Amino acid sequence: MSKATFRLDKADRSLMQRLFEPPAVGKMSPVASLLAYALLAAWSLVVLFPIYWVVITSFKDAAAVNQGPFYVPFLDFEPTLDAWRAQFTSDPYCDVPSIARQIGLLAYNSFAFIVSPVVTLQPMEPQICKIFLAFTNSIVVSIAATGICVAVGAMAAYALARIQYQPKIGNVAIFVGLIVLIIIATSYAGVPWWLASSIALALFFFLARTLGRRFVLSLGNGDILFWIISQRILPPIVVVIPIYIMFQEVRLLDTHLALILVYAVANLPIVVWLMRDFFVSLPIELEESAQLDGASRFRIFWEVVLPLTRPGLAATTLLTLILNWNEYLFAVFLAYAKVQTMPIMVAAKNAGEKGVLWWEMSAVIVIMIIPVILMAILLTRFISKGVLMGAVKG
Amino acid sequence: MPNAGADVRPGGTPAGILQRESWGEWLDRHSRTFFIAPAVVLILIFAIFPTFYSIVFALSRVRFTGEGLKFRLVWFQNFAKQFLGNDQVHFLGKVGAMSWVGTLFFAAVIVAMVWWLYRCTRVTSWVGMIGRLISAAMAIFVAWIIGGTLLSGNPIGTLLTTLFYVVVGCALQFVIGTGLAFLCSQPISGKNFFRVIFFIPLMITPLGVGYAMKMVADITKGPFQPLFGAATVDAWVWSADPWAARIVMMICDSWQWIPFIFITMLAALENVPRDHVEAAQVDGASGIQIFKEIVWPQIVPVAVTVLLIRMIEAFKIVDLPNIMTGGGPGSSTESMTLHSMYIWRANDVGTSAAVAYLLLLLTVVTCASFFNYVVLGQLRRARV
Amino acid sequence: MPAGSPKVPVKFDKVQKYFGPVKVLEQFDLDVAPGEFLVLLGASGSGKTTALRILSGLETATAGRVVIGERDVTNILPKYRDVSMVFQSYALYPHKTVAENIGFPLKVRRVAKAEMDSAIREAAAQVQLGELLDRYPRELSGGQRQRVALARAIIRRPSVFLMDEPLSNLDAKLRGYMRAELKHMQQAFGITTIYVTHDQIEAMTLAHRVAILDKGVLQQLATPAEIYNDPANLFVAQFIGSPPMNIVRGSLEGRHFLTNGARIDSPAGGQMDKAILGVRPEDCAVVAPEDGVLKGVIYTTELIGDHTLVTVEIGDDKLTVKAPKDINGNQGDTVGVALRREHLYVFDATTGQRIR
Amino acid sequence: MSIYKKSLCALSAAVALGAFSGVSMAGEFDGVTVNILTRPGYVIAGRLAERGKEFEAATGGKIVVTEVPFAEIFPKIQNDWSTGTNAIDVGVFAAGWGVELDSAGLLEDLTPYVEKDTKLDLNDIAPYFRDFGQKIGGKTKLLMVDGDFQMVYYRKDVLEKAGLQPPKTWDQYLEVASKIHGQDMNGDGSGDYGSCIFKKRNAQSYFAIQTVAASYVQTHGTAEGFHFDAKTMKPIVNNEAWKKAFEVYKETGKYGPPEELNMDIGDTRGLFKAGRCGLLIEWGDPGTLQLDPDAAKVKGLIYAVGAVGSTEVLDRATGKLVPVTKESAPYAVDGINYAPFAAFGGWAGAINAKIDQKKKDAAYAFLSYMNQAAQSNVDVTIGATGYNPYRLSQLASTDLWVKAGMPKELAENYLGAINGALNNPNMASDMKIPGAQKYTGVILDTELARYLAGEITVDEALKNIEAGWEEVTEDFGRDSQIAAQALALGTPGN
Repeated sequence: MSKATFRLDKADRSLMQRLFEPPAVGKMSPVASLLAYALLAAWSLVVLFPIYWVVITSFKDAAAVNQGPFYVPFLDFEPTLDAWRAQFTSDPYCDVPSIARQIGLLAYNSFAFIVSPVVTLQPMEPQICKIFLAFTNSIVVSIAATGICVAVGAMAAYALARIQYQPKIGNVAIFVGLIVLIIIATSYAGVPWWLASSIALALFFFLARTLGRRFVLSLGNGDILFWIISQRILPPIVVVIPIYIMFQEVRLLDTHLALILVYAVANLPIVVWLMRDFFVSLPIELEESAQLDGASRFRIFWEVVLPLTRPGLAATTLLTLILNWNEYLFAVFLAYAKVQTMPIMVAAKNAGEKGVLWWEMSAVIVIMIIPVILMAILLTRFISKGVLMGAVKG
Repeated sequence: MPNAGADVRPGGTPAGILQRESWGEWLDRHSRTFFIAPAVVLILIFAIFPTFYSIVFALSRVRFTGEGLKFRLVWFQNFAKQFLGNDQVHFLGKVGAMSWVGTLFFAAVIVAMVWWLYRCTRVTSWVGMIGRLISAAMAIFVAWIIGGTLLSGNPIGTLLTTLFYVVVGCALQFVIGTGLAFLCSQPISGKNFFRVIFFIPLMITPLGVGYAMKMVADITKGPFQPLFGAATVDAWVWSADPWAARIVMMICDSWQWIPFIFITMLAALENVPRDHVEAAQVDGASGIQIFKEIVWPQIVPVAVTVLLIRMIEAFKIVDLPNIMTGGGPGSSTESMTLHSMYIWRANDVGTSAAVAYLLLLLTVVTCASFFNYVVLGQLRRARV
Repeated sequence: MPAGSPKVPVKFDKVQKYFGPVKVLEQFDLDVAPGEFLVLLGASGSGKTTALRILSGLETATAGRVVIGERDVTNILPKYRDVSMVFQSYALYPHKTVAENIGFPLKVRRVAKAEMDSAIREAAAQVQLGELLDRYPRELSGGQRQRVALARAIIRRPSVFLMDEPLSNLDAKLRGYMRAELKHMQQAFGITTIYVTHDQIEAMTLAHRVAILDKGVLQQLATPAEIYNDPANLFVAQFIGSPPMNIVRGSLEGRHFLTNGARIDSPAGGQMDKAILGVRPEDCAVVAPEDGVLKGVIYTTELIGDHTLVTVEIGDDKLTVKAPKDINGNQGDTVGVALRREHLYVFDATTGQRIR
Repeated sequence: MSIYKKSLCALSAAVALGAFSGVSMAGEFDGVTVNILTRPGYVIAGRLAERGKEFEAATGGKIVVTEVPFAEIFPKIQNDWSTGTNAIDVGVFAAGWGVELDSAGLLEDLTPYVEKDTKLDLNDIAPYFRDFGQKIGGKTKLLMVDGDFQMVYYRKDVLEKAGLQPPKTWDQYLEVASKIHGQDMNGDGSGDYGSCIFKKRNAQSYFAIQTVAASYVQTHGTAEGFHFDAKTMKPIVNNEAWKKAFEVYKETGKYGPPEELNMDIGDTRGLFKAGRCGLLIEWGDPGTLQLDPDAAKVKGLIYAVGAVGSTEVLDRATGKLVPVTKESAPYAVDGINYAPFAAFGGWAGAINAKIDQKKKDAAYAFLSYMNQAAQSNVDVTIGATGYNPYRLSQLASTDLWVKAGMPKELAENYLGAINGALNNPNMASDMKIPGAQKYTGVILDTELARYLAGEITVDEALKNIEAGWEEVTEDFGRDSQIAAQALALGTPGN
């Protein structure tokens, strides 16, 4: 029997230990905490400096920008508001009465948008203040897209969490075959697209009903989930051109609907992925008891499940809203005039002839960043509660 | 007592219990499909269909005419152009005669791949083997290009530039992000303040980040102008030197994406059970030993998942190179997405779709291999 | 038997602990003799775990001193206190095998591989884990996991064992078996052990002495027998024993306790108009109404197996009486209750203090 | 709902309805909206919007100007019009791009409109722009708003201080640049640059290289062209002339700002207005830009050189450089062959052929309004607009420019240079055939950028350009390209 006692006997705390060892559990040693604060402060400087630089550039004028770097307003240079004023004066239609008129128009449009499902909005008054148009477009598009995306995504996530699906691999193969046929027909054989797709759809249901019976191999929920989430891997550049052509066919280019649908699909994988983990972590007994009380699946989803995942839902909605607000690539391809969003506005500011108007561009960037930073602060409150934790572990 | 004489409602059974089904009940009966249908339909129309449609573009030359688009099927000419034609230098880089370093590296990679494949034959089914063969083929091809261009002093093309952004970028971002997360998980006051601040860059529009970084990195008028000395006539400039431009591009991209890794790793660190850490402390482990032995093994599964997600996003980099250097001195900072976008601008839709498809292929193979051999490996080993 | 490991006393000296404004431990004084098995007993939130954590170093005392052996360890890291602890959740490292878990304390001390392996095998043998060494914690049962935690604690022969309700997650049968194992092992090693639990049976069976805590205040420190038979106050009296001690309110005059019209001669004298008489169910008996000291109506009868518990309602008090299993009282009968005089306890109703 | 809320709703509804009726002065184009797409910034779009407001006051027609980045104008217009989406009615873009749109039948023929138009005074437009700029295939398809060609500018004070003559050939350009490089030209103590040329990729740098190459390659008048062999459509790029031009272009980098490879036209203008550049290759704008408030340091100091030529020219048969002689360069002037390059051809407006007639009339009326001397003479003198002179009345007298604040001597030099270039029979025309944007904007620009960055050698660059151009020609069909080239370079006046 080994009698050696393995003991860390301890002389009084040497200087080294007093410096490098935490005095007690739950505290940090002086050197460690000093180092930690130094690094954290350094990194927050790295994070905040570019934002600070953009903000002060928006208060500079041409001379202040070109004559070399000035760092501190009031000390190095006289801040002026003309970059901000220019946003609203350079465009002849940005004076207050016309903006009031346009707000009225937007109110009317959003009312029309909600009431009548026909979604191509009444064209805004033709000559419109560019910055105002871009801002409202961005708001309308990102809110609508987030709404659709979260609604559809949450339903799909709930379905994948609770309902078992076994789509037959055979049927999937037929469907893919039909898609290829449609494409070949439309692009090479010149068949109008709606004719080709309706025939294909009819053919698919017919084949699925008859042939589908005999297929044995089937996919499970896991495969469907992986398929939805793997859409995230698809680089947007691959699909942008075909989507552009598709919208052209149906005359929907440069409309809010086009952007809303595309943005919704772009962020669907994230919503499904995040929401599925919230639904899976819910105790199933609650739903089963509601089922026993005779509630329909929709009612259960609406009244039992959603309220329970409110924090998760809020975090996902905010995240999607921010991602939609920042989208640029799709907007470049699909938005021409009427639907220009904020990112396009910033890009357009770049190609000035008289040298890049850094001050005006900074002003537009600041206008664009403010709502995002507010949303980000809200979002961290959710994330800090480990709301997104489930998803990452999944 | 059921009233025997109940009148039989049309369509109702004699027992008069099953009335006509209200549309609500019908909807509920089919709720199986209605829940998932919208998502599936949307993805089919706006993701799957365009992906196939894009194949048609990649396989043909497209001309804009009065009556819409004219497709001329040329099969794989657009793709071949990237590898053989005059675009080869633009896409792969100048694959000249390989220096001895290049050949050494290339040979080493081949040997490693063959040995890895041999070792796997006993482990997986034939499907697994096919997957491994594809990954190995891709790895050898990339190694050949690296050997031919990078290690033999020739300029690299957009393929390697994209890989540089992805591999080196993600590694740098992972190390800094995890370090920051570790710092923030320590018992220091003001943690929430740092958490909010560090989160903001991720949320700013990439476009805004691009311009902000262009301003900050501007040698002549930007904030670092004093560092580069009074703009002497022949001062060194990062935007003129290919590798410097790539590194500056990667640093700016990291500025935006480090917060993503920071937030997720912080969540992982804070989810390691308190008991384990305390038990280790009582057992006499020092801070470093606790992290190495107890905390790190438990967050590795989350770490590899986060890294995979970040890699998927990294492949899509387009805003920064486009704004800051318009593809950089020559085409040195051009990512594949940008390469495809510039070609689209010249309305050469065929080649643009071809390059986009090559990017899709590269992304899928790299991410799938990373997922199968690293992520699943970690998850299986650390069966928590 | 592994003789020779030094037995070490432990001392809490006026320890106080605040969590912000909340006072969790109040002037806590405790002297643990070397090699003693002391149980800290109390309901949840009584501060027993906090006391243990302060001893282990995972919490620091707001005031007062903690001494292990002759060293004041109040502000010293856990690793220098030479204590080992078994957590309620066992705190096993999921990514390490059983052997790695048990050997971890030695690994961090950079003990040579060979020596570590033999120590691991030896510790595992002591807790009958011999053949599970390369399994992962998730593959073990509750009992096995608990024993791994135990092995990890004993492997380095610490000066003090700390145990935080280690048996609470086990099923009843396994808990009984493990209690015996624990007691035997502690006697064998003779290492000073401080065991925290809310289960009084564990306290009674395992402890040399029991320290009962309530809301951060030490109620009584005594051997199990004393706390059962000689409770220092009403709290201890009611806390120990199941079913708990009956209490009857009334007044104390001289040597007699007046309640519900009955005069019971009490073991303690004194003049108190608000007093409480305590009697354990096994010290009462159901007798005919006329010759019982107290008279009441049978409220319910519960057959436990080897005995029956009869609840008698007297005025607005209820007395639980332990009666033989074949008693034939039905609900509603009036009966008398006889009390054994030497097992009566009188308490001051206001302070709860025992009146001797 | 509280009374307050109800009234608010009523008010906003009323405002919205009010907006609809578009009550404005009943005019000829009441209720008609013309959507114009052009490049951003006050330069082109801003002026159009302001003139648009005046046009709306006069005729009721609403002008909506939309801005998209320079590189996206052409693809967006081509997609919009070829697919019939018609979100855009008028495109204001480089005259050269009009050819490709016309080949797809997307441009409205403006000849009937011009004949009916009394206020236009067609003949006042300089011959080159009237026949080359506005005409495609013999018919007027565009209306100029700006006449562009590239010239070399020099800091008069800096050259005089160094005792140098303005450069006449590209070799002299390099010599002058090297001598004054590093001198302090704006009194801020730090050294400045001998020459500033915008060389950033995807930012019109491919025009400057053509300005340099034109004088080496084109010797027998505008009809000869300097991109393709008229008969076989084979690119005449892979030869010593273009090689020399590439090398000269790269050599200027030695005397330019270190950041030149990442500077677009906006950056270089910022530099020369701050007085940091000795020599420039630019459009007509520096003439008027130096009058801007933030160009105080260089006001009246930036003079134009009519054209810079070369003493060696290309012998097309051998592909070698031969010294200038009567036969090799008939239009040479005392031994130097000049070929001023009409880079970009100037901004011009074209109308979408597939929109309804009312919109076409309104669009034409607006473009004509912009083009008429009354308006354009004012616009060209304002530095900020970036419109350069293209009408004879603007080039004849200097008083128009002196009134705009330009010193007399500078006005004479500026107009002299422009007239000299316009009337030069060997003027090099910008490429005006289908695919022009891809030939130059993508292939030439990318290979040039990669050569300047040292990624590839000059021979490789020229070989890539030649292969790239051949491929584009194959794409459009060699014969149709030959026909288009013949039409584009047809002798003026037909």
